[in-house]
Amino acid sequence: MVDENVLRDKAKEILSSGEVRRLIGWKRGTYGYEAAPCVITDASQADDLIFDATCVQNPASFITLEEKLPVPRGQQPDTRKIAVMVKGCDSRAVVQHLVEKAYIRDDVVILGIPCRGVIDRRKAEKIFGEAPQPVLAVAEKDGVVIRVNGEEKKVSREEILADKCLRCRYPNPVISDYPLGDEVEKWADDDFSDVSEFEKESPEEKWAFWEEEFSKCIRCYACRNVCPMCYCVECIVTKLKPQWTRRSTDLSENTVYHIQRAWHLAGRCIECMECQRVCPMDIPIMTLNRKLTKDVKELFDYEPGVDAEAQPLLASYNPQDPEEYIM
Amino acid sequence: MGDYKILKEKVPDFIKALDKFEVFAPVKKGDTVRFEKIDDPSRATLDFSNTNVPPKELMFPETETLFRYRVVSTEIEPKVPSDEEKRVVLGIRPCDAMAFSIVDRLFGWDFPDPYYQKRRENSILVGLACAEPCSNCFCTSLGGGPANEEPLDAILYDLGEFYYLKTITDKSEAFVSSAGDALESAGDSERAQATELAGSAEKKIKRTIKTEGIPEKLPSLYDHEFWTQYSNRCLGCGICTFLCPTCHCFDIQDEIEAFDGRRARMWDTCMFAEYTLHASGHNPRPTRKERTRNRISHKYSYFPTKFGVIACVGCGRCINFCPVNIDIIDVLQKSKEV
Amino acid sequence: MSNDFEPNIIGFLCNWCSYAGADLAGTSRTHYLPNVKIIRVMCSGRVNPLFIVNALQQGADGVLISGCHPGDCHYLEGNYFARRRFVLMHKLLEHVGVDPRRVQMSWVSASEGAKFKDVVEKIVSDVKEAGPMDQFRRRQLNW
Amino acid sequence: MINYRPRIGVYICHCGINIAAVIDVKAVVEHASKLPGVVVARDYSYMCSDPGQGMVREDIEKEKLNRVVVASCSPRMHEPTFRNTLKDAGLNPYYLEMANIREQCSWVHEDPAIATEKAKKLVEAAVAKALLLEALEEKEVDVTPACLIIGAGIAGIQAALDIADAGFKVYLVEKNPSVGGHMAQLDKTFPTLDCSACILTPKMVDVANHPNIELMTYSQVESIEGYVGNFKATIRKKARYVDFDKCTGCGICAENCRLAGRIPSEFDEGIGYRSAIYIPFPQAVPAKYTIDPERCLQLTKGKCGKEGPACAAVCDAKAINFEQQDELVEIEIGTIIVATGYDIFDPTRKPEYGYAENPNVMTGLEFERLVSASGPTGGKIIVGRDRKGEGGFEPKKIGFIHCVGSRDKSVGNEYCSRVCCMYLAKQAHLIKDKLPDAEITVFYMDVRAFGKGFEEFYDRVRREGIRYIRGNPSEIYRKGDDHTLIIKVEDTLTGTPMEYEADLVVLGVGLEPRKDVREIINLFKLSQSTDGFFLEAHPKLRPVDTASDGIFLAGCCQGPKDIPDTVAQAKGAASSALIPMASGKVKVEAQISVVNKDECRGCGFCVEVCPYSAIELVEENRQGNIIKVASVNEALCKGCGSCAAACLSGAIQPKSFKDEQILPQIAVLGVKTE
Amino acid sequence: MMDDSNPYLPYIAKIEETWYETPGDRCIKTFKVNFADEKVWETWSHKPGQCAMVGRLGVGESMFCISSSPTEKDYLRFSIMKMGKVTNALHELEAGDYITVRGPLGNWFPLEEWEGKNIVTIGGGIGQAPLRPVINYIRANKEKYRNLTVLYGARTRDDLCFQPELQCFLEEEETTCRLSVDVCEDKDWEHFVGFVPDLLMEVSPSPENTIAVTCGPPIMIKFVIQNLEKLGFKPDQIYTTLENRMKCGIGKCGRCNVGHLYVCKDGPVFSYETLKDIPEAFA
Ligand SMILES: Cc1cc2nc3c(=O)[nH]c(=O)nc-3n(C[C@H](O)[C@H](O)[C@H](O)COP(=O)(O)OP(=O)(O)OC[C@H]3O[C@@H](n4cnc5c(N)ncnc54)[C@H](O)[C@@H]3O)c2cc1C
Ligand SMILES: Cc1cc2nc3c(=O)[nH]c(=O)nc-3n(C[C@H](O)[C@H](O)[C@H](O)COP(=O)(O)OP(=O)(O)OC[C@H]3O[C@@H](n4cnc5c(N)ncnc54)[C@H](O)[C@@H]3O)c2cc1C
Ligand code: SF4
Ligand code: SF4
Ligand code: SF4
Ligand code: SF4
Ligand code: SF4
Ligand code: SF4
Repeated sequence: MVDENVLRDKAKEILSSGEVRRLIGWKRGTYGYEAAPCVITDASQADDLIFDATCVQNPASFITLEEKLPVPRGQQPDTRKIAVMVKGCDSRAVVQHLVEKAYIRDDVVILGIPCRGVIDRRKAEKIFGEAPQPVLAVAEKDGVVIRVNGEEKKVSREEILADKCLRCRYPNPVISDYPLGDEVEKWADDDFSDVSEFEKESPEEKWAFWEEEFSKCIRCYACRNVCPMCYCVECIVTKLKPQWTRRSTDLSENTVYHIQRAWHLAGRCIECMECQRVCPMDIPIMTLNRKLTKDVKELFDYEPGVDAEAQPLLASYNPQDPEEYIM
Repeated sequence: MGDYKILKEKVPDFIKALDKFEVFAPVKKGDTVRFEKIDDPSRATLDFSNTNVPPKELMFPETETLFRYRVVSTEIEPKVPSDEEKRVVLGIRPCDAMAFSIVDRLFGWDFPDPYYQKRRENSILVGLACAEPCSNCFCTSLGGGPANEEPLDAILYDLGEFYYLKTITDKSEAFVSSAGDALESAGDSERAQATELAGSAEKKIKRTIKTEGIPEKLPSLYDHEFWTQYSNRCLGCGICTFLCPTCHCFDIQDEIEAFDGRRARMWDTCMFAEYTLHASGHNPRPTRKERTRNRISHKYSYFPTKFGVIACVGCGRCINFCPVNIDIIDVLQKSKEV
Repeated sequence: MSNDFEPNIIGFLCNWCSYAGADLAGTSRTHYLPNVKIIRVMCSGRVNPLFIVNALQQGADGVLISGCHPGDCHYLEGNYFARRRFVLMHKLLEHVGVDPRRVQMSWVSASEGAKFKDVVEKIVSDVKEAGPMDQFRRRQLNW
Repeated sequence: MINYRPRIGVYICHCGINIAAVIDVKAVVEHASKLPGVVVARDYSYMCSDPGQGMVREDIEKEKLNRVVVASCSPRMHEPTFRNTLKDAGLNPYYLEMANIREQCSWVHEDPAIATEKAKKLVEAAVAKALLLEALEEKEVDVTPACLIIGAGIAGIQAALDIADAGFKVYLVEKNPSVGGHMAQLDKTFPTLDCSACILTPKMVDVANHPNIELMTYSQVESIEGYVGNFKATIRKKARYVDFDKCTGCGICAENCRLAGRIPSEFDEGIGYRSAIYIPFPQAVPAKYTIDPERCLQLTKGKCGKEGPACAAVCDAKAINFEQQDELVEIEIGTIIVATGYDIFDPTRKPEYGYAENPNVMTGLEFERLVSASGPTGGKIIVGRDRKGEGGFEPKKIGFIHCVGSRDKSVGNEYCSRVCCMYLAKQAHLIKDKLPDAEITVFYMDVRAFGKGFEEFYDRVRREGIRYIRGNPSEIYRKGDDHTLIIKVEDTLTGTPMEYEADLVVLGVGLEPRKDVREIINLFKLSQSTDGFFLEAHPKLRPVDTASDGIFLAGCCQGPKDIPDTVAQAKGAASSALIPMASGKVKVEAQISVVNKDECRGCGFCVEVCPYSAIELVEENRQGNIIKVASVNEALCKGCGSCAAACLSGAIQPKSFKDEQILPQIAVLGVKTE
Repeated sequence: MMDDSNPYLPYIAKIEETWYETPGDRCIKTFKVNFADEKVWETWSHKPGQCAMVGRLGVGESMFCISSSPTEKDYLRFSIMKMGKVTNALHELEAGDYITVRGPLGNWFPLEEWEGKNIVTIGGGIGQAPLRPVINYIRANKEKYRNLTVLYGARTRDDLCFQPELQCFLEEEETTCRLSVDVCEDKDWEHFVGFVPDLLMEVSPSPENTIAVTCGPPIMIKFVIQNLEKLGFKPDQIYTTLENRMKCGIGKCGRCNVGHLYVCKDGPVFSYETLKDIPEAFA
């Protein structure tokens, strides 16, 4: 865990050095159980930075969200680095970005934060109700201390941590320039039992489940926009030439959208769960992503976002790859 | 107008009795609530905070066919809703209802929009007064309130064992008369309880914004850096607008299947980059900064300038659902300070 | 499933092996079922797995992808990529509840006209059993 | 996106009755004529014929067609034909799309109604794609005026001579120390009975002396890269441990070799012996000695006798050099001919014939050496001699067995080897010539005497008193202690089981792909047909081409054949290889991938998948920001499209097979015909 | 106006004639069309500057200005540059094909108000299309107006639209016409070489009782307005038309707004007086 003052000091140091053009981190939100991601450009703003168990968002998403505006003639583009604060899960996004050459290692300054888990807003609301004031929460080894609506309480991890944290395999950043705080012990593992359970259902049951879920989707594309791995210049989902998916919302287009996106995340999804978190319609997007994560692991012994030197999964092969179902 | 009550267990009977109408009511799927056409009365719920998707979709659906055609012919077949499709919408929150009176101005302006208007005319809106406003509700700042009646035809109050139903317009009498046994009459005591409920609910609303001066101030912030504080973290997802009961932007696209085609309109949002992208590649709103500015300014400056009313009802959805805590009250407050 | 259901299946065949294999079945006058309609691609590696999804959406009841045997790809390794992609997409579709028999892949070489027939018979009978694909077909709903 | 006004012509071919007998052509025409963009739809008995093509040309002119759809046979057959038709009419040849309604419709479906419906759909899909076809430019690259020929059997020799005579450089690479291949081993050749050596050796000498031929014997191709017109090859010249230039070929070394006469000679199929330093046979070309590094004592043990290597001691030319190293030579060539020949079937795989146990059961090729005047016995028919050439006997009863390892599913060879019937007839005749009293019986399944003069020859042989019995021997075993063999067979004409005695059995072994065929496949990226021989681009119309441009096949590596056919094919391959070299230019693949730089995110997935390393990431100025995007090398890309399936945003697309061209096909085929 | 009850329903119009104004990738093609149902003319009336949504069933529609003047009867003209999906699809069409027309939409140049004044039109490229009806209207009603000055420029000589008409203007006594091209290798080009704003300065029309109307690429409009102000034109003497992406054309879909104005409904014709306080107008 990290002392916020250490974090702020580091941020100030980096920002005032002039080597970075922006720093991405978290600041206190205006209400509720989630912090707000923030982008700061000046050391004077560094005191807003925080890190605690409300910092659920993945700041790596904002690296690729930055628009590259046309550079006026005669001027040079600002090629200074981007600094980004990352938890363990977030750091995998950076690694995967590097695998995919979204930027080069020298373009980023990584402030790695060991993490004991972040809370799930939906779970917390079920326990404590809505929180009109910003909540403070600190994850500890044996639970989460949370200050909500004027009271301080301690809840077990299982009750309140985000699902991703309850199966976190990388609580410490897998890549970092400035590790902030002491490494934490890994406390969980992922057996994909949720996926295995779902796999057991019959095709009819599976479809019945997805039919209901997909039909809810309003195609706001928040899941795509927030995803650190969805940063294509032109996304096939909204592309018109050719038009793979129509904009109209119905079960067919929605289903295809979800399959398309899940497919595009195969071997790339780093399980930050942002997509599912942001969905206003509570669609369990991770049930698709995790299926692929599991299969990719089992079939190809591959895990994205852990090795910056790795080859992209679907741009490589092994002559011994499984041949299931092939006649 | 009339005062009635419906025992909670009779709600399904009540819905069943409305068989001359298409009934729309909130339906729960997991933790999400959304209006749906009710065929099985037991699916309707009146126990919810607010629907995820506002009931604007009932007048202005996510995707709607404007007309159909055969690609090879020159005939077109409009798909305007018919006069016969009478509907009752049960359980609209007062804020969402108020949004209709705002959006009405747009759809009624100059070229009336027959699709929207036909559905509005065909619908009887039965509101549901709020007892427990959500923590980000700020309807009172925009002239609304937990039991605001404009433009409802009737309103329900949850009074424990039963709902108190107050009819407001002549239109509502038509449907009340068809409801039969499910309705009992009510009187002053229920009315008083309802008023109390509304009063106490109003007190629970914590968030406010003073809107005076904002419409005038915003245009002066056109180039102001303050927008980037927000736009930098905006995902450009459009949740805030899709789920906004007053946002009404749409796209029109042709879709063809073999030789059959339709021209349809579907929700669109000014938060999408493609929204203003010209065929030439030029985009007058190239970054999220311009888009964030447009959303807020449209609601709080452009719309009031043009139509005399702020295009926001304070339902709190954009605050609740924005994944990155872009909080419109916060934005407006800051806009006053800078 | 009623027997009179005639599945509509789209086949993506690589030009060098499988398309040639299908041609050989023709030259050898090997009769087989007409349900599979072929789209020629140069290599099975060209088949974007999203073509499968698109085909199912557009109305196909099944999709066949066929390429050269591993090691025999005219373009050396296209079929290895195709295999990886296929296996994963197959799993994904299965997870969404699409009957896995609808989507199949085969290795058919230019000399395996007879095998092509077998592959066709197999997928047709499988898809027949799976029934019409109407889960996310692009329907004319509300049109 | 369509950005022109489509004017499509659709042409439905009857293919005589091949299509028209099953498919209602008129109905398909009717259907096609109503499709969007179609301005004419016609049918004709043979679209590929000149009047058929003329019809298309005329319509292109008169109807101002800008896209053409031909529904006929497989595009693998006639796409080039119709492309040329378009080109002749001044239309870009890539504005053609074909619907395969023969191989994949009329020939495989019986029900006319169903076949007609399917044909309609296929045509519809072709039209949907045609709407989106783009004009492609056929680019040309310069051709290096040199050819690499691998294998110097008669095929390689003949091809080399033809090309060299045409004035182009040839690199002729032979694995063995001498050129000549199998033909050099043969005695006389059927059906004319000319002496093999007499007709071959002059050619062998010619290749060695031809100014345009660089002969590289005892050499192997290590690697190959590039594309038609511009290949680069690395050749390993194996160390002979004999200085090529100094060796005079006198042969004293071999005589003095400590292993002289102890090593079975490959050339003599093991019935003759050689030294560790050797030339394969007296007429070998080049007549230069080679030390067998696997047998030479000096090379394997580090020492040879007490006095050191005898060969070196006796060589006056001081040509022997045990320090010699393999040499790697890089060459640049424009075309390649693969002429690596065949291996014979190994009869130990049919143990019932007792080949391994009985020295008097021999293969046809061994017999060729036996009967050859230059062979180990000097042409005397003596069986069972020892290494020193002593002992042995003259056979009296001789059996010849057809189809050993051919037409035999049990050993995995379904094909006919084409030469065995005739070489056995030839060999039977040769025995009759030398041992007129011998009793000769030939056991056959069928006699295939299809070549020019074959049947006549077969007749002649039978008239010579050679007995032909129809039957496939089930077993051959030794009768007693002497060399008498029993051939168990059922005469299938009479149905009687019989036993024949013989003191020599010659197995008519078939021809098989070489054991090392995989190496060549990997090197040149060739394909194999089911029989294991190299696959030609088309069995009828492109029998010497491979799937790879600029690489051709000659001789038995493509399939069993006799010498005339081998030579014919070699000449065919030579002329095919000459085409690009003579024209100096070659067209490169036009259907290559293109990158839409505005959509590329520079992830490099495509770079990783491209099997030809045709893509690289290059810097691009996007409105003042420097980014990296993919860029395709047009000469290297083969248009496989693997990159397109790897690219998430569809930024890279193979021309003529773009997503936007395939999706409409899917859309059409997805709609059911009810 | 079209079907009063449903502003989304287009008329079907038949293409009578087409021709290219300019060549190249972004060529401009003019479509002369007539309503399939002749009765439409009974209710149809448009004013110079107004627009219509022109489309193709199965593809979509886009907003184009009606480039024929109301004084040209029994047909409508649209000059369309090939840009994206819809314009590409329209360019495929030829005489005999059908298109959809929905309009007239938007406002128009207040030509009545301008009676008795000098008129200067300043066009660039395809921006001449909305000016064409203004010019032709004035030419057809010469008596009501004073001097007409037509300034028009394009990138190259080939990119000038309506060339035969330009020839007329050049020859006509009562019209002053000056042309310009940005680049010119052509020796017999006797007109101005340079940008339109510079041409304007060269001609330097007097602001006295004059209205200036300009249309062209945004950057050109920006400099033309700057120069007009330098010449002494007041904001209310300067008119322009804006273009933005639009879908509905009737002030509903929301995408064409500049500030509180809907270009499709409140425009496309604006006086600079209105626009000068709306920064987004020139974004
Ligand atoms: C017993 C027998 C009798 C026959 N009798 C007759 C007959 O009477 N009449 C007739 O017409 N035909 C006869 N044939 C057929 C005849 O042998 C063939 O048609 C002919 O030899 C084919 O020549 P080729 O050049 O294709 O192959 P080969 O003769 O096999 O030559 C191939 C050459 O390539 C070389 N090579 C192989 N791999 C490589 C490599 N990787 N790198 C470099 N070099 C390589 C080999 O060393 C060899 O020199 C007979 C065949 C057999 C088995
Ligand atoms: C019944 C039958 C079925 C067959 N089936 C098959 C099959 O299924 N597969 C297969 O591979 N092969 C088959 N064949 C063999 C095939 O027909 C031949 O291999 C092929 O046609 C040979 O082509 P060609 O050009 O050598 O001769 P041809 O096709 O005979 O062409 C020679 C041309 O030269 C012209 N000509 C002749 N003399 C002169 C002259 N003096 N001046 C000018 N022009 C002249 C002729 O008019 C003719 O047009 C079959 C043959 C027959 C008879
Ligand atoms: S965030 Fe949810 S509603 Fe929005 S597109 Fe994604 S899945 Fe659909
Ligand atoms: S869905 Fe696919 S194409 Fe779209 S942004 Fe994500 S990875 Fe890129
Ligand atoms: S798909 Fe979801 S979990 Fe995976 S990387 Fe994207 S946002 Fe994170
Ligand atoms: S919901 Fe939030 S992140 Fe999404 S577009 Fe609106 S303001 Fe931006
Ligand atoms: S099409 Fe094939 S050869 Fe060409 S660039 Fe793509 S992967 Fe490489
Ligand atoms: S895979 Fe696609 S996006 Fe990635 S570098 Fe290649 S072309 Fe560009």
